[in-house]
Parts: sequence; C-alpha cells; structure tokens
Amino acid sequence: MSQPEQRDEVEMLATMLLIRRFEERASQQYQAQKIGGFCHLYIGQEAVVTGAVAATRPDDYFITAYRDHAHALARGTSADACMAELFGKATGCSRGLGGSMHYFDKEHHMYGGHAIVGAHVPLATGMAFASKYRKEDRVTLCFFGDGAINQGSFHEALNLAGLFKLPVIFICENNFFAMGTSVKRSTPLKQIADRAEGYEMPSEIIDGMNFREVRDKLAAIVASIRKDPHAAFVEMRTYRYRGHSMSDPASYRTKEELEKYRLEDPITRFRAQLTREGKLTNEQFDKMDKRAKDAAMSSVKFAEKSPEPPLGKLYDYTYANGTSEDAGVGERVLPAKSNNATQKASAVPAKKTRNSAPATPVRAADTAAVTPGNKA
Amino acid sequence: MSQPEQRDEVEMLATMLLIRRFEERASQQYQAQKIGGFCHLYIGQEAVVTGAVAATRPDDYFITAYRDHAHALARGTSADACMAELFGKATGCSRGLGGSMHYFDKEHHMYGGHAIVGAHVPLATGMAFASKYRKEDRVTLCFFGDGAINQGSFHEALNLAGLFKLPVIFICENNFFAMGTSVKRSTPLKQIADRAEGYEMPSEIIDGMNFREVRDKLAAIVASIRKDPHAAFVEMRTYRYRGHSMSDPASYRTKEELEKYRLEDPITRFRAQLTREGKLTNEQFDKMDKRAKDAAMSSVKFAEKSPEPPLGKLYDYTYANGTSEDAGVGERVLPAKSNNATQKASAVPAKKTRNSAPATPVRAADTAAVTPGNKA
Amino acid sequence: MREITYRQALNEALAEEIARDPNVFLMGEEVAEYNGAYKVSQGLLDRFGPTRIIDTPISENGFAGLGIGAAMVGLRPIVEFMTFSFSLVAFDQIVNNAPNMLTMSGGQFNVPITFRGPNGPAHQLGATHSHATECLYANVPGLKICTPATPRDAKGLLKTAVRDNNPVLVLECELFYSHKGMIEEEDEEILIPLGEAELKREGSDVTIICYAQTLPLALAAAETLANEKVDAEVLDLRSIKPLDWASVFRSVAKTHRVVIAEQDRPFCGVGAEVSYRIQKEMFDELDAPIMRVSQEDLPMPYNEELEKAVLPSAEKIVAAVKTIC
Amino acid sequence: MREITYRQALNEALAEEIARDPNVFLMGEEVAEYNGAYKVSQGLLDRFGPTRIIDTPISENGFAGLGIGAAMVGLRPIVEFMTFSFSLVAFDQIVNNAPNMLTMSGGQFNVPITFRGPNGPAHQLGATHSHATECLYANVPGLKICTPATPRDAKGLLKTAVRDNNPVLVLECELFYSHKGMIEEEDEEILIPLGEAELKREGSDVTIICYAQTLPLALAAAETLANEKVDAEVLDLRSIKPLDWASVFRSVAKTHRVVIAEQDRPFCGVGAEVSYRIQKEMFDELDAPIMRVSQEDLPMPYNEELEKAVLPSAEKIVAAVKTIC
Ligand SMILES: Cc1ncc(C[n+]2csc(CCOP(=O)(O)OP(=O)(O)O)c2C)c(N)n1
Ligand SMILES: Cc1ncc(C[n+]2csc(CCOP(=O)(O)OP(=O)(O)O)c2C)c(N)n1
Ligand SMILES: [Mg+2]
Ligand SMILES: [Mg+2]
Repeated sequence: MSQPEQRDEVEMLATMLLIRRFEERASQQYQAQKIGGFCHLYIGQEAVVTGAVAATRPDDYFITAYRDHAHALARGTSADACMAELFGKATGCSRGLGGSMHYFDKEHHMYGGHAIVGAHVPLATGMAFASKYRKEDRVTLCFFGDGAINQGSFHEALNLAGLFKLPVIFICENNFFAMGTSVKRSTPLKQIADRAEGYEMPSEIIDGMNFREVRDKLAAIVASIRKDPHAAFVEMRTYRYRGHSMSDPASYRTKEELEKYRLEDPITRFRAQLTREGKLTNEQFDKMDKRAKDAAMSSVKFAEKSPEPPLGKLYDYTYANGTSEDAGVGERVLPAKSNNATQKASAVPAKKTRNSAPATPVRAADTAAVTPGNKA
Repeated sequence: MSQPEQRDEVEMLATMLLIRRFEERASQQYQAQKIGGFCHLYIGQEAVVTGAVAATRPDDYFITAYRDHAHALARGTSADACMAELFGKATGCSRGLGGSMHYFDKEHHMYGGHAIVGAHVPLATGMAFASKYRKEDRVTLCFFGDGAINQGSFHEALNLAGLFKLPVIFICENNFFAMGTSVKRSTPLKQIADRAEGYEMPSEIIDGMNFREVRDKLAAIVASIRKDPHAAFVEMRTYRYRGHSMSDPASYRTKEELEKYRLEDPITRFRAQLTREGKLTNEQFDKMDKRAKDAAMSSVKFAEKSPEPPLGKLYDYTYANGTSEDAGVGERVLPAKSNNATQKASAVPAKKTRNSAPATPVRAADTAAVTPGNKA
Repeated sequence: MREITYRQALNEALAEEIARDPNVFLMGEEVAEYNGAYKVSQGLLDRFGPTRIIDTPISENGFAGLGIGAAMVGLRPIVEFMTFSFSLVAFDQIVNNAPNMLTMSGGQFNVPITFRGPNGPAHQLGATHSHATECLYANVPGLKICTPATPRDAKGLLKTAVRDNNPVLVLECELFYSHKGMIEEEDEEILIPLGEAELKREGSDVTIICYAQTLPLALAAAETLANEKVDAEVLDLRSIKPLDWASVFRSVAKTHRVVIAEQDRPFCGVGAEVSYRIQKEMFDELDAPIMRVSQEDLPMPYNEELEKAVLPSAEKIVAAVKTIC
Repeated sequence: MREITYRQALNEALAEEIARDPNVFLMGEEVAEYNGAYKVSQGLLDRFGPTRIIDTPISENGFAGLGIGAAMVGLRPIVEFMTFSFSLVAFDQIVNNAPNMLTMSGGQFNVPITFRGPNGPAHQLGATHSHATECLYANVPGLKICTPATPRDAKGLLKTAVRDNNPVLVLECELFYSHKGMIEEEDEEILIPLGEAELKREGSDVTIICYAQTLPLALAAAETLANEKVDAEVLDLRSIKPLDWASVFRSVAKTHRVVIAEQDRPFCGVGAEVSYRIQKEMFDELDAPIMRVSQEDLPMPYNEELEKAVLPSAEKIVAAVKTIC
C-alpha cells in the first residue's frame, strides 16, 4: 500500500475517533440539559459511515435517518457546527432549526438527517434519479436502520430504484434492534439482505465493525455503479453500544451480548490493525485521540458562545424566495433572504400591486393572522 | 371422481358463466348510462376466483380490490344484488352506496370491494389475525392485481403476515397490466412470485386460466394453512379481455396478444375438458348459459324496479349506533338503525341530557351546520 | 378520590377494557416488551400476555390496516401510534378505510377501533415530530376525535372510545403524561361520553375555549386576567368530533366574547370551525370579534426559544383577551 | 384570444414549462405511454421523450418522495397524482418532507416541486375516490395551494407553480377537463401569481366566495339571485395558500354579507378559515352572519341522487344567500 493510502487510513481512524468523542461529549451535554429533544448516538457503528466515506467521492450524495451525527462529521461538517446544532444555535449545521435528528450540510453533500423512519429512502431515489437525469456519475448512499425495512416507503423506493436502474446503494445499518425490538421480532427474514431479492437487486452482507471490509466492499459496488448505473443493497452488521436514545436504558439486551460486541469495537480493532502493520504508533494514536477530545470539548464552547437564531428567520425559512428564473437552473444554493418570503414568490409581473397583508396589524397573540408569506 | 364432485365442477362452470354474462350485461347497461362511476370488468379472469371458491369453505374470508363483481357473484351474492348496486339502488349488495368498486356482502363473507390500490391488503392481515386470535381455522383469501405489489401497504402487510404467521393467502391476479402499464414497466422482478422471497414466504405460480389447477393448488395451500397457520403467496397468471375500465380502449396491447389469450379462455377450456370427460353435454351447457343470461337480464329488471336509497339513511351509515355493550362481543351484524346515529353513540349514562344540535334549525343550504351525529 | 398521573389513568383504562372484553387487544410499536415508548402500557404484557398486547414492526400503515380488518370481523383493536406524527404514514388507512367502511358497505361493516397515542408538539422535537393532527382528522366524516387534558378525562374518554362502535381517535397530550389529577376510586367506572365539553372555570366576561395542551394555558391566562379584573370562563372541549356546540353556545350567550386557544396550526384549524359556528349561530350575541391563539403557521423549529414563539402560550391568550375586553 | 379546454390549457402549461427548463420533468402513473388517465399529458411523451415524461408504478409515496429528493438537488419535478384521493397514501411525503425541508435544514434545501392532478368529488366515484384535499394540505406550513377553475387560470397558475421555488399543489377540477374558456394566444405567456383572487362577477348585495368546482355554482346562483333583485359579487379565490385576504376584505367592505361556497367537507374546511378571518378583520362591517355551503359531513355515497344531496349546489348557495339577504 502506498503512503497516501496509509495516511488516509490513519485519517479515517481519526474521523472515527472524532465521532466517538463528539458523541461522548454530546451525551454529557444532553445530561446537563444543554441539548433538547431526542438524541440518538452512533457509538459502536463508526466504521460503517467512515468506511463509506473512504469508498466514495466527496460529491456523492449521502442521506440518512435521525442517527445522523456521524454522517455529518464523517462527511466533513465541523464538530462546532454539529454541536451548535444540538444546542439549537444559529451556527449549527441546520442553523439551530433542525436539531439532532435533522442535520443537513449542503456544502458537504450531506442531505439529512431524516426522522420519520423510512421516509428518506424515496428521497434517496430522487437524488439518484437526478444524477442519472443529468448524466453525472455520482452515487447516492442511503443509510437506514434494520427497523426501516418494514416501512412502505422503503419498499416503494427500492422497487423504483430497481426498475429505473438508479445509481444508489441502500445501506441497512443492521444493529439488530429498532428501539427495543430485536430484528427477529420485526421481520420473518432470516437475513435482511434477502429482502433485496424481492426487487431483483444485488445484495451483500458486510461486517460493519470492520472499517476495511466496509470500505473495500463498498468501493467495489460504487465502481460498478459508476460504470453502469444500478441499485444495490447492503446489509451492514453492526451494533450500537448505547441505548436507542438518551432516555433508553436498553434493558432489552443482555450485558453479555453488549460485552461480546465491545470486543469488536471498530475503533479498537482498526487501531490494532494499523499498529500491527506499523502504520500507527501509540503516541500517534494518543495525539489523535487528544485532538478528537479537544475538538469535541471546544465545540461545546463554540456552541455555548454562539447566538440563538433570530425569530424573524423562521418566516424566511418557511418559503423560499424567487422563482426558477431568479435562481437559474441546475443545482442552486438558495439561502433565504431576510426580506418577506412570498411577497416576491412569483417573479411574474403582477398586474396590480396588491397588499395581501391583513387589514389590521398582525398581533403576536393572533397567530392565525400570520398567513405564510403574508408576514406584514 | 365421484358424482358430487362432478356436479360441483359443472356448478362452478355455471358460476363462471354467470360472471361472464352478468358483466357483459353490465357493460351494456354502462354504455346505456344506467351505471355511473368507474366499472372494471373481470371477463377472462373467471377461473381465478371461481377456483378459489371451489378450494375453500363458505366461511373463509374473501377480500379483493375494485375489480370485484366476480368475487361477490362467486361467493353467492345474487346477480340481482350485484346489478342493483351498479344502479345505485337500495337493494344493492352495498345498498347503492358503494358502487362497482365497493361491493360488500357480509352474509357471504365477501369483505369488499376496495378501490385504493393495495390498501385492502393490510385489512386482509387483520381478518387473518382475527381468525388466529379466536383460534378459528378460517383462511383469508386476499386478491389484488399485479399493480398492487408496488404499494407500501402491500409490503407492510406481507411482512406482518409472515412475521405473525397469519392464515392468509395473498393472491396476485397477474393479468400483466395495471391500466396501461405492463408489468415489465412496473417492477424489475422477473416473476412476481419472487417478491415473496423478501418475506420468507412460500409462493407458487398458478395458471389462472385453468380452473382445476387453480382449485387444486389452492386447496393444497389452504389445507396446509388450516393445519398450521401461515401466510402464502400465489401468482395467478391470467388475462383480462376488456380494457382496464369501461373508458379504456386498451390500445397498449396488440390484437395478437389478445387473440393468443382468447385461445385460453377459461370458460371454453373448462367446458371442453368437462365435455371431453363426458361430464357435460352441449345441451346442458346451452341450458346453463341460457340460465346465466337470463339471470343477468332479469337482474337488470330487478335493478331498474328497485328503489333509490333514502337520503336519511346516509346519516345512519356515517356512524354506527351503540357500544360494545349493546352489541355483545364476537362477530356482530350491526345494521345501522334509522334513528340518529350519534345521539346514543355512547351507551354510558350521560350526566345531563343535552341537546347538542345547533341553536338554530339546520338548513339544507348550510351544510356545515350538519355536524356528524348532530343531525337535527 | 385519589391522585394519579395522566399516564396511569390511560394505563388503567387500557387494563380495565382489555380485562372486560376478550375482543379488545392493544397493538403498536414497543407497547409490549418495552412497556410503551411513553410507558403508557406498563405492565400490560405481564398481565395479559402476548396474544393481547402485541408489538409490531415499524409499519404504521400496515398495522393500522390490520386493526381495521380485525375490527371488520368483530375484534375491538386499540392501536397505539408512538406519536400521531407517525400516523401520517398511515393516513390513508385512517381516512379512507376506517371511516368509510360503514357507508361504503351500506351499513354492513362498522369499524370499532381506537387509535391512540401522543399528539401535538412536545418539546424540541422539530418539524417532523410535532404535528397536531386533530384538525386534519376532524375533517373526515366517520371519525370521532377526543383530546383529554386531565387524568380523569383521559381515563373516562379512552374507556368510552374503546366501547364505541366507530373509529375513535384518542389524541393524548405528549407533554402531560406525568401530570397529576384527582380521579374516582379504582373500582368505580369512569365513562365520559364523547361530545361533552366541560367548564373547567366559570366566568362572566369572556369565554376561553380550549382543549388538550391549551387547557393549562387557558387556566393560567384566566388567573392572570382575574388579577386584572377580567373574569374568564374556561371551556375545555374534550371532544373535537362530535363537538359539544350546546355548551359552546351557552357560554357565549353568557360572556359575549370568545378567545379560542387551540393546539394546532391556524389555517383550517379547529378554532376556525368553532369560530365559524359561533358567529353563525350567535351572531347577535357577539360583542367583539372572535380571536384565536394557535401555533404560528410555520414548520416547528428545534430551537427552544423559537419553538416557544411558535406555540400558543398563556401570555398570548391574555393578550388576545385584552384586544376584545 | 382563442378558446381551449381546461385539459388543453394544462397540457400547454406542461409543454411550455418542460420546453423552457431542462430541469423540469413530468412523472406519474400513466402520464407517458397512456397520455394521462385524463389525457392532460397527451402528446408529451412523443414530444419530449421518456427521460422527461416518466411513467411510474402505483407507488405514490415512493414517487412523491423521489420527486422531493430530485428537487433537493436541483431538478424541478412535476408529479401527477392520478387523483388527489390517491395522494393520501403519499401524505407523509407531502406533509413532512416537502414543506419542512427548508426550515429543518436552516434554509439550505428548498423543494421546488409541483404536485398536480384532479381533486375534489367527481361523479359517482364513491367514498374513497371523492376527496377534496385542499383544507388538509392548507393546514400545512410550507405548502402553497392553488385551485384553478377556468382554462386560463389553469394554465397561468400551473406555469407559475412550476417556476415557484417551493412545493406547490395544483388542485385541478376533475369535472372540468372538458370545460372551455378563452385564453391568450399561444405565444403569449400567461403567468398568474399565486395568492391572487379574481372577481368573476361584480355585485353589491352579497359576496359569494368560491373556488374550483364551486365557481360555476356560484355564478349560476348569482344569475338566479339577479332575477330576484339580489346583486351578488362572485370572488374566486384561485389560491388557497397564500390566500388573497385583501381582495376578500375589499369585497366584504362593499357588500357586508358573505356566503362561502366551498368544495370540501365542512369541518375545518377552507370556508371555516375564511369566515374566521373575515369576522375578525371586518367585524363591524358584517351585517349578517357568514354562511357556508360545503359538502355534507358524510362519506360520499355512490348513488347519484345522494351524491347530489351531499355536494354543494347553486340551489344551496341561493338558499344560503336568502337567509342573510
Ligand atoms: C414512521 C415512524 N415510526 C416510528 C418512529 C419512532 N422511531 C424512531 S427510531 C425507531 C427505531 C428505528 O430503528 P432502526 O431503523 O433499526 O434504526 P436504529 O435506531 O437502530 O439506528 C422508531 C420506532 C419514527 N420516527 N417514524
Ligand atoms: C393508490 C391508488 N393509486 C392509483 C389508483 C388508480 N388505479 C386504479 S386501478 C389501477 C391499476 C391497477 O392495476 P392492477 O393492480 O394490475 O389490477 P387490475 O386492474 O389489473 O385488476 C390504478 C392505477 C388507485 N385506485 N389507487
Ligand atoms: Mg436498528
Ligand atoms: Mg393487472
């Protein structure tokens, strides 16, 4: 293996460490009630998304469910932006409006963070559809849990992707539980990968605790899709060390089971591999780990110091300004402007100027008066 | 083969003929604008539901989609009640309120007639669930088209039925088209039966143009389910000779294709078999056919003479009266009574008598005043 | 009398109805082995076993439909949605199958099913998880909808819902599971009819109509207003459909002024219907326009302060009352 | 000027927008090879080919979501529902994904998608196939909704919808595809802004507010009333969200009497919201209660006479006007 690749591997281990330390810190901040809502940790599953990043280009499309911190971090969203999002701050990757379950980062091609189980799987087919429509060779990676495969939207999306030969990899992160429901109690399938047979789709089972296996097997699938667009299904066998969310004691599984999987910790395992191969010293690792811890710690400081998103912004984010004519065609970055959202919702020349605001001034107490786009 | 079975077979051919002649008559009445809404004919597919009836007990649960005339007729609903339903008359099997797409006949265990593609498949799992819950050995037969297998509800229902080992047979009537969409353009599957593999469910492909094959293969599945409840999937290969609905010229398929399938006409084929085996003379057949034609013809007269459903009934059918306490437990026949529906919606003793009707009398012109259950 | 939580009240209602009628069963995600995501079904699996308390995969459309099918042949399912925000993936079953069956079948098949679970915005769950679905479902003929705000109402309405021969939605308050309230002794049956509002505070100057999570806001607003010599009456609708118009009109006839504090979004919300009916039936009785306090018409933001700004509050109710008193 | 059908108007709008912008494509069941269940997309496959005009399996939830995902990365899909009654199986995509994305992503992802297709009761299609969905979707922040009733409005609103950078629902009138109307020459662009009502008849005694399939009913009612010396103004909302409150209030200030003729079901319907806003903003201008004519709150029956009884009609509008004039 050439030097750059070795560096890459150490870098990827650093990413896994950053995810781990970031989430440990997030967990602590959640317990300190600095973070609201639901919060789902990825700890234990780091090799999956990190391996996927290593197997793809930065402009490939990534989309996942609500257990999404790692997907953003692995794609390059800063720990600062991720922590600030948990704090609901304006500097968060979703400007404090999305929260833990709704991370987005357009710049890094991270298309969310989606909290309705299964509902983002059709979105992934749409992104893949767009690549094919534009004759780009981008591949879409769509992550979801073992619980999502029983949703109708999963089914419809896979059938469409198979039928239209869309360049998308459906990656089931099978951590064997959907909340407290073991996968044995959610589907009659002996192995999840077999579900792909209902769509005439190639499938593979990958050890999701093994970074290199994830990377190499995904890379092969990605290469075949770039050559000839089609859909593929992957079952990643992995494990989450924490409860489903912060409030879940995870008493539905045994200590022994947890301990067994701890022995396969993807970080420990990959570190040992690299050390054995002489690619990483203990000193280097400790330095990396300290850097990850520092980044996590300073992300908290960043989040604390960051401003709250202003109320006025909300109205701007409910409707996008302008029309296709303003925005041009193709992929657009369309930050909402701070002025009224729908007053110029149509770029067409209105025949008469018309004030569509209510006759009396809007009072905060009468919220029904605030019709979308008619903010006075 | 013993005499009774021979008689049964001739009877079943008579049923197929009744379906055919009934629908030919319905088609004519539709063209004469005696029938409203949508109307989907089953002509060509008669062996499927007739074979299913021959393979099951009268108390097994049947449920299907909107192409449902045959399912009612085969189960024993009279041609009169079926035609009256098309005419929207009070004597119809759904009292004129359902129409062609929403046939129901509780007495004959025909549970509809459902017009949202795929949406009745979960209902079928519920009926099968109830059988198992009550430790009955009834089997549910759920019919749907090749177009329905791409709906989320289909998927969720099959997963649930597989997981809970529910006594249900999912019967896909694959007539190769969903409206104008050939099955090749709706799913990447080479054969529909393979979809069952995504649910670890046994499946079979049956020649749906061959009455005996349908009956015998289904009978074997039914027997195995009665012994040990589980779900099964069947792909019936069949063909509809008419357009999707009355307004469809079916120009998406070739004359040659249609002619090819006409040679497999399930009625002609079964008749020839019985004749060859000496079980049916031409004279007997002609008599039977005349009986079918007469029944269809007189059903039109019956429908014409029948009264329209009274407007008042509508309110009674929006909400059922009473509570579980009135109705007792277990399967109930609960015809709506002709008095106000929700005034006694709760059998609990109201603390005070209260007139929940609006303060001013209800005017027909102000329909919003007619709150459900508050009909004055 | 004894004090119990809203959660316990629901739990007792479930246990009593499941014990009473062998056709009643509870089905949903995590209701059995996990004892419910919000622990409403705590202990039920132990007591009634896995044929009566049934865990499902994450297939809301599938198991809602399963329940409807089971109800068509005589069972009386209670289907829990982990939250009603997730009922949106089962919308077609709830809207097209459950309430239409009786009409479509010409009166042959009624559907005695209870759909229940938390509804309405909770706390910082974001846009996808904060839906108040009452006005969406209230539009649908054939459904009944209740929205208990207290432990007693929760128990009494849920029990009535299970016994009703129609599809009933019991929309629970996601934020109230730990709220406490007084309730009859355990051996006394509480059955509260659907379609009966309750005066939660008497007053003479203005009627504040509320339900579900706006009840405490309305009561707090009434307290504040009392200090400023405005005597507010607080009417808790409890049921959205059927709605107790008589009680609404009676109160309006007394106070001549109305503020509707609703939990849902404004456009075509519950308060829109209520205000239409009041102005129509009581036009000459009204001394001022009817005012509404609802959510802002915006997707729910995660940020805590912004979420507060979007939600109805006691302060907003007070301000609305002051514009007309 | 030239006369074309409502169907042709929509067809022209589609063709023009697809020709104009390579990112625009049309997707749905039977839109391509079959030329549309209602023939709205007639000829488009021939003209634009299968990459732009795309047939789908019967997977509304799936292809609605596909469209939203494609819109997130820069395409501008037009998604046809064969009817909006079938959009209920895609409800979660339309309600939770399309309109929430911009907020949830902090402004990063807008979703320029058009959902279109027939909406509202047609003729004897029964309870499952007769939904008027406008009030359900109007409750959802982030969506825009228009309801063209004439060929010109259909063309102008659909074109505007496709160019809008937000999710827009174009709810077409299932019964009007063959209606004819005058329209500009083919080479003149018709773009009608969302949120602009149109006075379809001037009058001074009462305002009849209508939209979609109630427009001809309102106009017919106005004719009848004219014979009885009641001069009715007919205001066609055209857009439900945003709604042109200024035009509504202007007309009310003139006539002081309002009847709302709506296509949907009454409980939490569009007319409820409109009546709330009118009484609130124009309380002192109203000389009589606002009246509504909508569907009866019943599942739609198949029988023709019963269906008529459930639907709004010119007679019902006339009767409502007479109660207040
Ligand atoms: C449609 C829907 N139903 C239920 C939920 C609640 N819920 C959130 S996560 C979850 C479990 C998902 O498990 P899985 O797909 O295995 O993902 P994991 O949590 O293991 O990453 C459930 C039931 C939801 N968000 N959406
Ligand atoms: C959810 C939904 N989408 C679309 C339709 C319109 N539709 C009615 S029948 C049909 C085709 C169904 O084909 P298939 O399932 O093969 O049954 P067949 O008509 O061949 O019996 C379609 C698209 C519908 N009724 N429901
Ligand atoms: Mg999982
Ligand atoms: Mg078919």
